[in-house]
Amino acid sequence: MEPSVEIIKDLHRRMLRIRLFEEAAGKLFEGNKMPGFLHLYVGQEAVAAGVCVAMRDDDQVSSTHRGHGHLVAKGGDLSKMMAELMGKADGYCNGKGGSMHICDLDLNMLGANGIVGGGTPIAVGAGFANKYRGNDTVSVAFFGDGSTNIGAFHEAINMAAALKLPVLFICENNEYGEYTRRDKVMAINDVVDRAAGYGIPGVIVDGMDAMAVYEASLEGLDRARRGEGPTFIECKTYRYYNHHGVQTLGMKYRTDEEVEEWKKKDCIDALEKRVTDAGLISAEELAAVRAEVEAEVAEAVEFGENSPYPDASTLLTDVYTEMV
Amino acid sequence: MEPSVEIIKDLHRRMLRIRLFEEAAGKLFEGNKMPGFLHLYVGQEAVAAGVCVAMRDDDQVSSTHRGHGHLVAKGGDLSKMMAELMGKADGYCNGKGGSMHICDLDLNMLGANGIVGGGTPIAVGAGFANKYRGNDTVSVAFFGDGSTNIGAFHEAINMAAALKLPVLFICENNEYGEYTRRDKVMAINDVVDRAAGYGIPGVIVDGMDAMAVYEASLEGLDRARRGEGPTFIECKTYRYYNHHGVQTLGMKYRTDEEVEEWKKKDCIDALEKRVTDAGLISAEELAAVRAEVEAEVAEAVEFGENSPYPDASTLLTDVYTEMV
Amino acid sequence: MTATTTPSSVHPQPSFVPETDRELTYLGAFNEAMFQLMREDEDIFVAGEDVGLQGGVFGSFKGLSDEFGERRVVDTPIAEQAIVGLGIGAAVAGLRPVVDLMFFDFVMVAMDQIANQAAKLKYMFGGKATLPLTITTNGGAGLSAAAQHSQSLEAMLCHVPGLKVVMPSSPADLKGLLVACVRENNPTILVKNKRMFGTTGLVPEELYEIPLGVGNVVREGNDVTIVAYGRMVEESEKAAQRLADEHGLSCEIIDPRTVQPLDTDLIVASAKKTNRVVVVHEAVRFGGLGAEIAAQVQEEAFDYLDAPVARVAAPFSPIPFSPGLEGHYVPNAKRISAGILETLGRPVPGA
Amino acid sequence: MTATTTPSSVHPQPSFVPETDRELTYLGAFNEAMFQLMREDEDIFVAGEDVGLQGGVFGSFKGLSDEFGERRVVDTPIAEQAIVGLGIGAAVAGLRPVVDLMFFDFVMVAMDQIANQAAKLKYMFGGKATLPLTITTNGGAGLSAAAQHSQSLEAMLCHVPGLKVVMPSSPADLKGLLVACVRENNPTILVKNKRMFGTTGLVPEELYEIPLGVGNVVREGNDVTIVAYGRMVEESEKAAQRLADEHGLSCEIIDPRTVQPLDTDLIVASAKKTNRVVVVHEAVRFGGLGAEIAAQVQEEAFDYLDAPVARVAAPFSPIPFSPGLEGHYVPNAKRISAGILETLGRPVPGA
Ligand SMILES: Cc1ncc(C[n+]2csc(CCOP(=O)(O)OP(=O)(O)O)c2C)c(N)n1
Ligand SMILES: Cc1ncc(C[n+]2csc(CCOP(=O)(O)OP(=O)(O)O)c2C)c(N)n1
Ligand SMILES: [Mg+2]
Ligand SMILES: [Mg+2]
Repeated sequence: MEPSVEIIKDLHRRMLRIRLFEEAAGKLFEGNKMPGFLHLYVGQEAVAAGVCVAMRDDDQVSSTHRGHGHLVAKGGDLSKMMAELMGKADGYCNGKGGSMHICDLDLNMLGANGIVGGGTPIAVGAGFANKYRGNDTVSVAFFGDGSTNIGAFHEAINMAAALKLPVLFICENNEYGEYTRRDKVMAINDVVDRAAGYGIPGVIVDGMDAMAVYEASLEGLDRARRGEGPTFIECKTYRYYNHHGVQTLGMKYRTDEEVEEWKKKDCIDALEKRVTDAGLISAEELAAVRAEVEAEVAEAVEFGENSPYPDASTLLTDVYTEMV
Repeated sequence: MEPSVEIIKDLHRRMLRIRLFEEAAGKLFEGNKMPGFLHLYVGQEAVAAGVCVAMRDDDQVSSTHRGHGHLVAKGGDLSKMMAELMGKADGYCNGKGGSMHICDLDLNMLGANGIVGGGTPIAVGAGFANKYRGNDTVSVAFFGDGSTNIGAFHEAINMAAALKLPVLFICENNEYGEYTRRDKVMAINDVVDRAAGYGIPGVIVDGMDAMAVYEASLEGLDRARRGEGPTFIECKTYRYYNHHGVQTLGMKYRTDEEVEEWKKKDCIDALEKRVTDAGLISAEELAAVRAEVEAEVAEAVEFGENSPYPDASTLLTDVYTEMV
Repeated sequence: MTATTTPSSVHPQPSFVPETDRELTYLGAFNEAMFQLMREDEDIFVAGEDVGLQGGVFGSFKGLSDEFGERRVVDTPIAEQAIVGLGIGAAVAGLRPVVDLMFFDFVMVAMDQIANQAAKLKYMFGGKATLPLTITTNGGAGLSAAAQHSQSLEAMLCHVPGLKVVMPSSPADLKGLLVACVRENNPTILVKNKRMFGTTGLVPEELYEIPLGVGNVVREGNDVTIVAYGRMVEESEKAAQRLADEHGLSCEIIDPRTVQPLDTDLIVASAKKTNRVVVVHEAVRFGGLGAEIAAQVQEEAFDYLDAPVARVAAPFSPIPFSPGLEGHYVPNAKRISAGILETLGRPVPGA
Repeated sequence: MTATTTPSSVHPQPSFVPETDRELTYLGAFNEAMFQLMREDEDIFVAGEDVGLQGGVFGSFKGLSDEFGERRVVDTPIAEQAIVGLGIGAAVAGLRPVVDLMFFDFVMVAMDQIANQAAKLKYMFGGKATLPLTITTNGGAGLSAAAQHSQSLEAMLCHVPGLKVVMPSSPADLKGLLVACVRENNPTILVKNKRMFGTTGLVPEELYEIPLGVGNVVREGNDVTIVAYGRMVEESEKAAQRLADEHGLSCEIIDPRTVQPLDTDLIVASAKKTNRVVVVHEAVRFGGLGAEIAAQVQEEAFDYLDAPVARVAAPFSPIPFSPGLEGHYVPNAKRISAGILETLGRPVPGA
């Protein structure tokens, strides 16, 4: 289904929110205001946005170590996110989780995950719950190309296929797992080649094209809602920054030219150009959205900076749910 | 390559050794002379025999919980095997391992394994060592249909494919994992459908036909020896006995008719009929082989029964290799 | 302080277990509790290998799929990581999963999902997730199941904040503790002992709950405290009886029932009374739960102890297959008696 | 017995480390040992995620692939089970693998291959297999790496017969212990501490070996024994110095270096001398190695102890992300000092 102008605007705003949020986070990280690891999603925004716009609010998401994009796209509160990334008390996890464990269960975003492959079984469990309840909610597992080599991923996707669960598998193939090229660690041309081994349909989409991702996702979600089981979508995409932190160029494992090539296909630029060229949305309107998001991000940074560190008294809370 | 008469005789003898060894073991088990779990291989003999006849002595094998067949086919000493299954001091593992851990490293049989999927990474490691040394030795991983659903299997086969290791993957598809039918736990028609997801060739063979298994294995082994990487061979086969123990009929998870149907295709009967029909080997010669193997098995039972239980003083030996 | 010969009070009524005269096996108690729990709460389902059609390889789940169907009793692929993950995701989404790992040894296969995911999610999320997840499994040695099908790995799990770990020692405890686990809003692991499946005992028919973290005084006594759980309670009772009969000794047996959280108060109170403690478990001694109990007892009752806290446990090796060796591996009444006599400074017969 | 004020002997030469005046970092010591070992023995190879081209995410393996090529320094898929399995199979086949798990927390992912396979193969096979396998990894908290990238899980591994577990506390120890691990014919796990990568110390250039299972007296003293390993040795030294300066106390610090096998003799001898023991580790207190050490010390030195064996360790929660919380989580010199003062029955400032 061709996305409507409303949908396109939604895609655009979600991508921008991810991009600007993360660039602000990157600056804080560079300025040593953000502790721990930072795995930036920038470059891949079309995937999270495309999938999440296609989703319903009640559909669940499980994520990865590179999870900011998924939470933002699912409607995450940038202030609570920024505070969490800074380890502050007003963050989503009250400072206990940080970037790798960011989540918003109210938005059905079941959490980033520090263990490669660790989140996929959880998405499958949520999908199981949906089927069990007989509703038509779908859960979505986001995962990287590299994670398809790990056992937990394999077990989970096979389980979903065998039990015909309403789960959509979104592979973000950015061609690297950390500093290792994909062709070194799997002997297939496309990650989607794995789908047939699970007996589920597999599709490749241009992961830099939010509309394409949206359309493919909608189909996968509908299929799951109809009770026909999981679909595997491989989104060909690229991360601009290093695996971790904010360096982009001058790395041993990839060439600067490669980075520049991908940037020419930038998902936000491409979408903006396409809609302005087609006269669907004016450049002014796009600029206004950008200004709005910039303001939202600035507010988030301020919120994070002003939030205190969690009180030491909270160290041992939240280990268990107290019985009532 | 059509197997020669010599090869056919070899296949026949190895299958018979497995069959008669295991039937004797089953009797001891029924008579409470064999402790622990007993996973009988009977029915699947054509696979172990076909693969192992195609192998060279220096090629390694990793096995599963259903491992007697693989060790017998690799040339295992029936007496040491029987003693081990009985927990006796003269067994292969001095009574420490039993059925699920039986091995003969001198025969390059790297052990049965009580953990589903646990042995496959070990075969891949052996394959790595072969490539590292630059020899043309190949390692063979035997595994069940059910084990292809577990993470360790997936990681190992993908590793072998990615590193192009000389490993032959032999799937013994007997259509069940314990008491659960395969179609409940995987949404594919043939297990071999998984091979493409690893980027390696996959072949289906009739696992009741030792010659077919032999031929396919020879090809897979040669391919690995030439440095072209792993091959996946799915052998369609069937176990006659229950998952564990010696019951064959009257089970909830499979019909008696199904068992009878498969028995009509019995690998030993079929081979014997084929070679006598073709006039390649005489019925007398086959009977003589059977008598020889019967005597060997009887000797093994006697050996096992006469062997003492291991001395308590050995309880804490073999935990570590002492440095010299 | 010296040993007295006050007779031990044998078999007091286990705490939190209603009175009854109905007998049931250990496995039967588990099975009955599952039926009753599932009738009571639509959100409870079972998933695992062979739990459906087969009712579990040991029969724990027998009949459940007939009554509750494939929707609520789910046969899964052989995939322990995904089985636990299925439970986690379903629990976070509001169901109350019971997921089964066939053997305790297989927690190793699923350790990441258990210890890095289930145990930590709530904390990492700042408290936002609730995980009413129960993992059931079968542990213990003595069946010639060899090194990969006989282990007692509770010490590993007890070391992971966020989990609760339960090791029932009798049919009645098994029922009441399973009920508590399934109703609990935290991830729990309940470990049956494989050698106790046929053990019978008095088990109330009604649904009752034994709160997690509350130990039980299995036998009262004054000379020494035996801390034991799982099948080792039975062996300890035999040892205590023998020592009463042959040496006039009065042993108190404390069964913590839940090993995480551990009822330290009960153990320490007993230690302060008897002044001597012997911890018994099937697991390997080095790094086993006995070490934690010994450490806590000497921390909290240092001035009361007349002897070091002793440990009777498995030696430092994998579990051997042969009955000829395994019999020497698994602690039993004889070794427990010896440990007690030694702790009391008495001569150990045959030592 | 009361505390004396005999001054402690600070920094004796670590046992088995040749004299030198060359400085090197902790990471540099590891890296140098890898080069030297691989030059010496063709059968040694390295496999793991990003160990090749990148030289390891922390730089542990930097330069190795340039010198030894892709054949001997192997980038693997993200597949910890297969990485360990690759090591097992290659070791059984006669090579001497070094396989790397990026973070200690990831042993959970590979626990079956480590604890059910590598640790048990030899025993299950009746002694026939030899497994010269080294697993290297990086543990420890304090970098805001949160709950899944900061753990110290040695207690789990120490409980598994068949493994040897090593936690070096200095650059010199790291080098000598890595050499011992790689040359060892049993599966070993060597855990670097992530916060010590830049720590410098005197490290001999030559190849030398520190035997596994032999502890080191880091500091001699008479009033109390501190048992610490890994990064906690450094914190304990700070605490000991502060207590010497401010309270005139003389602390002995014992670093077992290898936590499995544990040098109980050295610890017990020190306990018998000082009569008081405080065990320090980064891992969670409940079920941590401190429990085993406490249990052993009270078993072997019961009559010598003037106070319970104390434990300074992490509290019972997953590891928090925020520096605001993590600072309270990880044991440090201040908490160690407090633990020691308490054990000595002295008032704890600010408590
Ligand atoms: C079990 C496990 N192994 C290794 C790591 C370290 N690690 C974190 S991200 C990553 C690469 C993941 O690659 P991919 O799945 O392609 O995701 P991407 O980073 O490209 O988004 C690795 C190896 C981990 N976190 N968990
Ligand atoms: C990790 C693990 N999970 C479960 C089991 C229990 N188990 C033993 S054999 C088996 C079935 C294996 O099926 P398959 O791989 O098809 O082999 P088959 O028994 O049919 O030869 C199962 C589930 C196990 N041993 N290890
Ligand atoms: Mg990637
Ligand atoms: Mg099968």
